[in-house]
Amino acid sequence: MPEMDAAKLKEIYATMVRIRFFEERAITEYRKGLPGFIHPSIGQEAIPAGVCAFLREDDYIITTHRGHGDIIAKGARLDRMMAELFAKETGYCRGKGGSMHIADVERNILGATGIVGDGIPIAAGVGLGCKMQNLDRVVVAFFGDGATNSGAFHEGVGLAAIWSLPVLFVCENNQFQQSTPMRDYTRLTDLADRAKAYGIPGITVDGNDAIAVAEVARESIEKCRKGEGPILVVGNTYRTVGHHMGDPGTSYRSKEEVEEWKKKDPIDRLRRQLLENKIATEAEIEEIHNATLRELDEAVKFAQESPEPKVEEALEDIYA
Amino acid sequence: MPEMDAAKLKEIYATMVRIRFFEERAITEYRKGLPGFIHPSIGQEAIPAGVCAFLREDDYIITTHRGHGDIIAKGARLDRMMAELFAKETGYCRGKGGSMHIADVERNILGATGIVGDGIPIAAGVGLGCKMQNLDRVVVAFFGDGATNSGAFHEGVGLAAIWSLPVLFVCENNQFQQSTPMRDYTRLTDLADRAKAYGIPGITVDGNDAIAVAEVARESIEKCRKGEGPILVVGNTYRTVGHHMGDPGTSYRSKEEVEEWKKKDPIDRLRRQLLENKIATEAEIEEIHNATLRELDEAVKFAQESPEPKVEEALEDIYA
Amino acid sequence: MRELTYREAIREALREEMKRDPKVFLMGEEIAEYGGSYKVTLGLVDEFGHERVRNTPLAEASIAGAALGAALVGMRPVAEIMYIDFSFIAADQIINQIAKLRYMTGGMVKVPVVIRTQGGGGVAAGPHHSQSLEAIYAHIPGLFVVMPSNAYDAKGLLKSSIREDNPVMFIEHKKLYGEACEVPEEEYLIPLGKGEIKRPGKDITVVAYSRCVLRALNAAQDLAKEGIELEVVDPRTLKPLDEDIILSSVQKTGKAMVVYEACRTGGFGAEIAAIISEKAFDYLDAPIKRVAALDSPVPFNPKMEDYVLPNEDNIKAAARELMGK
Amino acid sequence: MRELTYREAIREALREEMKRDPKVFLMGEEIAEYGGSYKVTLGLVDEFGHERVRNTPLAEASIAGAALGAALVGMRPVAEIMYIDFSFIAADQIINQIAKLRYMTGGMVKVPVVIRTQGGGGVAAGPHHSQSLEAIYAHIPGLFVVMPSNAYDAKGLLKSSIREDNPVMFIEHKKLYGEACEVPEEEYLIPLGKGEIKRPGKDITVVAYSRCVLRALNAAQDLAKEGIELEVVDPRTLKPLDEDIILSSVQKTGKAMVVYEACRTGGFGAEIAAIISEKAFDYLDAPIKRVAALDSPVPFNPKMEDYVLPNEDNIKAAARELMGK
Ligand SMILES: Cc1ncc(C[n+]2csc(CCOP(=O)(O)OP(=O)(O)O)c2C)c(N)n1
Ligand SMILES: Cc1ncc(C[n+]2csc(CCOP(=O)(O)OP(=O)(O)O)c2C)c(N)n1
Ligand SMILES: [Mg+2]
Ligand SMILES: [Mg+2]
Repeated sequence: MPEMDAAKLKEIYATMVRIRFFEERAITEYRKGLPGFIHPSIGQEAIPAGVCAFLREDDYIITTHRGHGDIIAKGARLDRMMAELFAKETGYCRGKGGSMHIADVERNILGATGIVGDGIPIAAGVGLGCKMQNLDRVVVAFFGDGATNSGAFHEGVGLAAIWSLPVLFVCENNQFQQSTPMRDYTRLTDLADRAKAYGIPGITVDGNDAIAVAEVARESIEKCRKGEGPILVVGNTYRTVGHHMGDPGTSYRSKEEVEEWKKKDPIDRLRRQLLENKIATEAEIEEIHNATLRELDEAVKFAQESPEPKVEEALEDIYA
Repeated sequence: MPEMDAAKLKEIYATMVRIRFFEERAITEYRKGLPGFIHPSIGQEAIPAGVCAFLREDDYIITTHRGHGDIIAKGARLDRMMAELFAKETGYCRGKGGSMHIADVERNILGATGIVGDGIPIAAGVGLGCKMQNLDRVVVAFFGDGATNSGAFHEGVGLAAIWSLPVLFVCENNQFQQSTPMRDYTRLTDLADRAKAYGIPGITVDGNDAIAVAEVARESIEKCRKGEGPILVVGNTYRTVGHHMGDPGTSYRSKEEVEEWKKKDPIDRLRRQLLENKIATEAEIEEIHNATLRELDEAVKFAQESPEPKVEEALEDIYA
Repeated sequence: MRELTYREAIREALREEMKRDPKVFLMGEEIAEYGGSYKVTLGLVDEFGHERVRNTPLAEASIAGAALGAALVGMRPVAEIMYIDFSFIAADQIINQIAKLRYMTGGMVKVPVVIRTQGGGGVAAGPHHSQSLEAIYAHIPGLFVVMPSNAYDAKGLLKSSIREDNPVMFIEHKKLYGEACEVPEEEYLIPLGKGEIKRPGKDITVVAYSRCVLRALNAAQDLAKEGIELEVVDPRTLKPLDEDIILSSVQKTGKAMVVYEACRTGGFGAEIAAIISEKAFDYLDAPIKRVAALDSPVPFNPKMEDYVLPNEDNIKAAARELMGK
Repeated sequence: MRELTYREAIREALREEMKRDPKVFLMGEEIAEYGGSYKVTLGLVDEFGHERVRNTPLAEASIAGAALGAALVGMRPVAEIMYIDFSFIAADQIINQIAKLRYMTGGMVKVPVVIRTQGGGGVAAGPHHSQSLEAIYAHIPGLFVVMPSNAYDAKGLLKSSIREDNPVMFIEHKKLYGEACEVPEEEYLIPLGKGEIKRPGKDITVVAYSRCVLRALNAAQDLAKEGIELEVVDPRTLKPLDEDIILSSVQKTGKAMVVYEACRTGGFGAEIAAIISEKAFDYLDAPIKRVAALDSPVPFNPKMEDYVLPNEDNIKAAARELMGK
């Protein structure tokens, strides 16, 4: 076991559980009739939990269409997130954004995007702003493996590299660009090799091993903070559900493959580690679960009971 | 000296001279009053001459704003090129395109672009078309070092790589993106390292050594033809004139640097090699020069005497 | 006659053209096994294989650029941009290269590229997946812009688009995919640039395209009960635009309304209104009305979305106003 | 009073705002030692250093995206896109992110980004360096679109743009850089969204912006000799558009012409014409004329270019037609 204190490990575990349970609950609610799309990250939770474990409160993140996990790991409130999925006035975006656009500027969660890849140059700019103002802050850009194909990735990482910006680029590599497996969009077997085009470090980590992710993140974040950024970290993982709620996730991969990955579930894995190493007791773990479930009951209640936005508010927040 | 026959070496030399003299003449004419911009490639001629020496007639090229050299090397007519710079009806684009847009489909010169980087994905598509139709043809995409910063580069090379297309990507690295030196836009010192992001070969060559370029090109073109493409070749060179006619080229580099590079002039170099190795005589070389000058006199005459397009033709070639 | 949905009609057009001409092929994100976001291309990979139904990397600029390149050497690509919202990533290739290359080379090359994409709101997909952006492409010389409003038109227009030697933006509407109408088994083509009167009427000319044709037809049905007869004119292609069918309708009715789902300001309906006001001014006996989306991104909340997008009620209200009722 | 060129006035606005507010900085291609393609930023790097006058890689999407990111954390970037023709590469960031982020987050963030760029023809720069593309950005809710026609306006509007907490597309015209007019030494601001009557006249309202204001003023001078008095209205910003100044002029003259350098079809002049025809219909006694570029890429040959772009003669001819002469 690593040199992380028990509290931190339990915190990481709790974060993963929060993400998983939030999304499971969101799926349930979605099936009952929420609007729009949601893209769950089930199976991928170790990456946001591990990366955000060593971010400071005033560090920034920017994420993607599959961003619930990243946002929760950075500390967002589940009730306001849920309310946003319900398209309510109390949602983070007052019902205007939905699942793909949640932000929480109080917690320096600068937003998500429905346009894959776009967050990467934006994160470079956040890094620039931090550096120019000597803010001593780091920004993490989360994105998927498919996003590394985009021009936005190239331009964004390129800019961060030449200006040595404090940006940690975190690729949540679930090995599929929607339905297209890695082997069909790149010759690389290790996406961290993309870093070589920019002369920056590229580090690959088992993205289902929360502790390993956290170790890599801790080191990388500190390097970025010291001016040794940017760094690219690729966590290899797997989404064990469909691309979004409309996708059974069966046309482009085998049941066996999905089952194999379910066995490598990152939450189960950390739980075993916590128990085996006597870092947490069954009871403590159960309490983490129960507390989260209670919080989610509250969150759903909050979302349900919150008012709808007034339709005229559609025209607010537009200045030209 | 390499295993290239004397005829080929003289051909390469003649090509370089054609490029140089064409551009020098274009500059003279421009100073007398041609419209628009021209971007001369003086100092960079070894790359197009070397690369095109081993292209077949039915192979394709696509080039850039600084494309005169590439186009001449692929065999375009100097008179129709000159006429285009004069904006005449007999110009390659009938006066609609100008220096940055010359194409000659008869010679499989598919065009140039004023938008830096855009030719790269287009070249990937040409490669795709060749492959899908089993055409046994190769396409060369010429572009500058600055273009490797663009998303278009990333996406175009990425696509060619995953589909193993017969595309040779040739970076004419004159070490400046307009006024910005390499060290200000990338951490890389060898731009061929960009290839590592796509799992394709990246080869660096002295871009002022026409023979070395031709050797690398011959091998790379054959590999592409055999299905081992794409390949990235970076020729390191220098533009010894300004970015375009409006730029004295002095604000972003020292006179000394320019003078150093003038000493490495690729045409002088090959001439010396031809003479020292008794591949060509002074008389032969003089005849190459003189023949080119005569051709250019004809070309300028042709351009001068050609009619202007009728202005109403501005509306031709538009279908929607 | 058999009915097909818009989705099926488009798929059938693709299938027929691919069978007819081996140079026709498809490229785009997730179009093979997955069948595309709205399942339009579902099954085509089984029939034509991965050579001709090509999944691409997530890299829209290269999708468009490579389509152009392939077209330059004799292929006839149908490239899909999954949502028109993402087309901005490809817009430089579409606008600066695809639309202009024939022109820039003095006519030396042909550019038989079809960009298939879809737009529009109505599924609570939020601001990045709901836009109506046809005005942007219709402003660009060289691009055909096609926006079919029903399955029959979609099939005939797509087949013509694929046979066209110049680039076509073929813009579908996500809320039309499930709409069905009669589509004959026999082959037919619809020429690009010819509009159609979807419903004749004597009182007001309503120019509408894509999903707004449905909205206009629904409104017309209701208004007929009030004695107001809308003439619903569907130009079907915005570029080239069938000005004649619009102007002769306005000459008849003397009143004009333009309905479009894009943001009101700078939408293509402004162009249509400007044409009418310039070329049929003497026939007009009332201001030209525009019924369009409010100038807003498309919000996620479905009620807000409904509020922002134009609907039957807006059309009816405008019609009554035009009739002075 | 001293005169400044448009170029100098813009440079002075940048300098003053950079001095006033340390958060203001410039980024773009070749803007430092080189001073930008049209030398607008020449010398500023000497004054403010490379930290605040940042040369970027050739990567327009990242220029726009990074400007947004920097703005999100308190900076006030002025990002330059060298030619508006290249802005398509950045268009996804500009339109989908910069324009919408405040909205999408329910108002949580401010986006003080200025995108400075320049467009227009007249220097034989060919189809990739001569476009007029304002209509595309003016169609997008959330973006201010500013198009100054002289040095005085350019300075005052740019200073306001830099102080605006929402994104601004600030579109200069390459043929105006050398034009001079009086610009006071004292600081002044011009509010975004306020037009100005550049020449009063009673016969025809001519709405023109950017370089077309010059064309209209020249035409007006000639026409005055024929007894036709044009009222030249310069909205200065297209978004927000000063509808009042346009409509009240039309109410006075009863005749309207819109002049713009973009392609006629789908240009922003169509929007202006549509507004007039909707909101001032009862005052109009003639069709609304549009004088614009022909629907063509801008060709290289200077005479062809002149043929394609709108000019004084076109304005005069349209005016005479409107006056029935
Ligand atoms: C620019 C853009 N292109 C395409 C899409 C449609 N799309 C949404 S998610 C996705 C796959 C993204 O893959 P990846 O980056 O690996 O993220 P993942 O979904 O696997 O988390 C695609 C193609 C999009 N939203 N944006
Ligand atoms: C997309 C785009 N951005 C910017 C420019 C302006 N520009 C023209 S050439 C050039 C530098 C290109 O550098 P490089 O690719 O190295 O080519 P070089 O000019 O050195 O041959 C720039 C910035 C352009 N034409 N297109
Ligand atoms: Mg993925
Ligand atoms: Mg260069």
